[in-house]
Amino acid sequence: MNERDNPLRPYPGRLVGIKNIAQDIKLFQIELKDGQPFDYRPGQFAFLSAFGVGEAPFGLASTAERSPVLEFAINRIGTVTDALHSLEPGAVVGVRGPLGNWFPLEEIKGRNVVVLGGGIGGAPLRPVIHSILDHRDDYGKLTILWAARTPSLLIFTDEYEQWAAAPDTELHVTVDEGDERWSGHVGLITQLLERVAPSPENAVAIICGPPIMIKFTLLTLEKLKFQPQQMLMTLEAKMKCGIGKCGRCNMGEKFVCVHGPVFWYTEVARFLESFV
Amino acid sequence: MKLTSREQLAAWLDALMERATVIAPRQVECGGGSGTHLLLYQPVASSAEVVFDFQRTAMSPKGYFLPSTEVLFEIEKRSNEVTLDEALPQDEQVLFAIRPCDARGLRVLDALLVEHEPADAYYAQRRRNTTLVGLACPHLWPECFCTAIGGAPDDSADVDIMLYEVDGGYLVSEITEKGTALLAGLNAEETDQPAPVSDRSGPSVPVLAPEAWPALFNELYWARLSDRCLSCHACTYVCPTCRCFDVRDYTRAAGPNGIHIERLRSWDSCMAAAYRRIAGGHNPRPSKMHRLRNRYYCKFNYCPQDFGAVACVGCGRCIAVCPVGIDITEMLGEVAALAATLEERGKGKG
Amino acid sequence: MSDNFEPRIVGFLCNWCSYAGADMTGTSRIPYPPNIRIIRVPCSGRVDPLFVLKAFQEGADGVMVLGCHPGDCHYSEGNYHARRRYALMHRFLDFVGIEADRLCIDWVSAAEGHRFAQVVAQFTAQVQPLGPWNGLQRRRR
Amino acid sequence: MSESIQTALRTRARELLELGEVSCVIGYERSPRGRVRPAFIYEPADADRLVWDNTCHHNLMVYLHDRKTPPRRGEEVPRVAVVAKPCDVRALNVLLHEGQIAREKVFVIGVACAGMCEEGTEELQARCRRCRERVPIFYDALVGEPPKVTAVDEDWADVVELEGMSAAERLAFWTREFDRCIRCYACRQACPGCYCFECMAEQVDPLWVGIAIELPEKAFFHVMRAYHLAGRCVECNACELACPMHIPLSLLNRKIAKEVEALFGYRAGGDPQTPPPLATFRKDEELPL
Repeated sequence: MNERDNPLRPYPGRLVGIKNIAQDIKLFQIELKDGQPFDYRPGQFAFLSAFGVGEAPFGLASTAERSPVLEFAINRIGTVTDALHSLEPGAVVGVRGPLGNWFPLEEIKGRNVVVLGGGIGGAPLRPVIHSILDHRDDYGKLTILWAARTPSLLIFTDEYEQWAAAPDTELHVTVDEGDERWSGHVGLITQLLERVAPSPENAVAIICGPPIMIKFTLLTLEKLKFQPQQMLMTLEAKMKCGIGKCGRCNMGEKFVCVHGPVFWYTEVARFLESFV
Repeated sequence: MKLTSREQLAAWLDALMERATVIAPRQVECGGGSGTHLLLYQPVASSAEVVFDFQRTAMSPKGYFLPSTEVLFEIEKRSNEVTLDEALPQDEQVLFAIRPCDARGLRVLDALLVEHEPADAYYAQRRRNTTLVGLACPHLWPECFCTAIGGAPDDSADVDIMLYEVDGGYLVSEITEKGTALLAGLNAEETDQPAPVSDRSGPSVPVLAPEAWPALFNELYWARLSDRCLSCHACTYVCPTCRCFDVRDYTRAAGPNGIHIERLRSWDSCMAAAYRRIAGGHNPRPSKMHRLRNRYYCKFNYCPQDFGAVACVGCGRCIAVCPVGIDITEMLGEVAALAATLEERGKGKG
Repeated sequence: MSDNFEPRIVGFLCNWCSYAGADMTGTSRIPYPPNIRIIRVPCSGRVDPLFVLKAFQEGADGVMVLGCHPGDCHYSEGNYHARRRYALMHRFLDFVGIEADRLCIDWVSAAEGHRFAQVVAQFTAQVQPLGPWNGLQRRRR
Repeated sequence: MSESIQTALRTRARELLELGEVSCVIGYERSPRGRVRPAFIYEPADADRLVWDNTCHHNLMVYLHDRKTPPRRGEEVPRVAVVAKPCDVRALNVLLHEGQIAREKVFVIGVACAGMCEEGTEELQARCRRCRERVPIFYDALVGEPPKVTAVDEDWADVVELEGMSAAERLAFWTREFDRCIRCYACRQACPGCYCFECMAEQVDPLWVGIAIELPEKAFFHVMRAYHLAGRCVECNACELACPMHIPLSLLNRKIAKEVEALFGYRAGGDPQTPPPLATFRKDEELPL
């Protein structure tokens, strides 16, 4: 049987780099072995296997345009992520994907983009930011609102300078709780959002974060007069297969793995089941 | 159509066992001689073990296509090298005396696991490797409601061979080429005798159309219905169409040359409290109301939308197995009544 | 059972007594059967019956739980709990077919190097004739 | 007798709901197929759905776990009434001792019980033939008169029979029985004593049991579950009655009950004060090890 015919088969990838990017969060850089094709777009995800423990889905944090190396920002929170965190560069992991849909970046060309990332939820938004920065003229104003519970949990801090320096781009960072070295904004992302108050005019908001953050960010965006058809989000769910079989990630009749993970608010609002 | 006797059928089965695994209804003794028995589809070594006269087995035969536990991959890991072997099933199987409802259950699973791409390689392979020998029910048994859900006790649409019990033996109908090929060696005579028509009378169970379900989603009814639910997995495990699974790795052996790992897939159940709980603790389906409602919506609303088929075949097993008397036919009746009430109320307002 | 069968024994040893006792056995160069694989635990009271059953399922032919003599627990009462637990576990495991002789709970202090060697030797000799434990395990495919 | 109990139950339930004493009465009703099943009565008018007969075997205490937290945050935990046989009340005692249930949140409608019958027969269940406690140890209201039933002596015959086998025979017996298990957890879910937020059988970190539905996992689950109920199991047999694969789970529980009685002179659920034997000890006790 052709190997490609087994959608549950992971492909070996080598960890070529591991960076500590925040407390208990590492950036894993993976090179697929044997030149396996892996064509993906911002917003898609893949399953990573820590052989001996199992596999779990993670949003891709890189863009194919910038590098052939796949990047994943992973928070150590469960058994699989624990095992991944214990690996050293050179180790082999399994990669299965790309899976799911992607952000309609073509569709939103010419519009202002507001990116709202909460905690590890910022990971799948990084390719959005990178894509916009790499095609800066194709989009209007880029406003990035970036949040974490504490300063030590902020991800991709080494890129903030570069993001903020890009033309027509604003970066606003907040933490729920500061520390002695933190001089930036303290407060929830919703408070930051109210303060920054990006205009809904010709804009699209893209959100990712914990369910509770998405819920309240949507409410705040509505207050700012964003319409449901201007709000995009990427959702997280427990998954075992990523191909609509295992039955675990449904929200009503929609599977986060195949119908998502990227959804317009107009779609989410029609879900029978709440995502929170 | 062919006519054969039970003895001839048994001889054919015995010959078949030489070259394929034959799975058939078998009586299993429980409790070490306490006198209770269970009827289960199991591999048989001789036709003497096969139970020909039965109502329904305790478990559906889905486990021979989507096993309760199977090895997806055998993995060898040596320092920084990993090799993966697919453990695809190779054995030829014959499923003897499958009931029309269970065969229809496989059609539902096919829609989900094969026709909805990408196909599940393991399930698809087992389906290809298996020949289904159907056995018509003369009528509906207690708890059965196949006719209410589009099936029939003598529906031959989903089997390769159909058997009908008649005076003097069985009528054998070849449905597919695969079935014809399997029948080689069966001692039978050609006959003009038509297949007997089973008695289709059964309970009248109104099944609400898929599009009518969403309006009922937030009704208090679901909380009341699930009050008595224990959140066990029995209904989902006996169900011929439930297919939820879990995947995990097991390290089986470690030696100087590396470790041997198996990636296992096992049945899982949407009734489990932790089914949707994500790492970090968030659970979008926290109560048994959420879970039981999801199960029924999955069957009657989600699956029809996603895979084009109601994921219930009316086999009645979930009714028979539920330790606290939750009854899917009763639910269907109440849901239909509820929908009618809501519609009335809507009209009143309009 | 063949005479050259060497049982695999898992020993859960309390950090404060029997583990130190085993150390004493070693430093005193007292020979004892190499069959035991030692797992250090903070107290015999920490040894969940889960550990014992898990050990049997992962290939142990015998399991020892060694704690401080009653009255000497570092945490004052852990071994009293262990005593009740294993008095019962013993009989229960036997009931499901894991012979009572495959499980032992005993007390060895930090000073009892000789006693440790003796207890291990005795238990090894007790398990040896029972042969390998391979019940309730996975069928080979 | 059953009928007068049934009438009294309905009256009491109606009263409790009318007076607003409780939000719900948990009892038994007859399903459209004629079998008795747990019922949840919220309206006085529905009290007549309640039934009582010798098939009301479910231990309804299991449902009290669903009512330990308020329906919405900040609200008070609603009080419920529950129909309880003497064995069920023993289970409640275990839960009270373990701080699971607040006594004032439960109105116990105790029922004097003549015993439950085996499915589809008029023959008393074995546990009911042995029962010496025809009236619950405590209750808020009692329904029925103590029945005149002579209990047979406890001789542990079922357990002794298995004890008489060789270890190899017992192993073969349990291998056969556990092998049928499908890990549906009906036994655990039906058991009032099994209320862990995360059962060791489903725990992933550390992974004690794992997801496989195979003999080692099945055996591990049943052996450990029975052990976790040591000194806590009241022999209501809800587990065995719920088992779709007819595994004689009562044998496991009764073996432990027998040993617990022999070793510690203790019987589960006798009162809400005495700690179960594995939660306590006596310094001077001599235990065979």
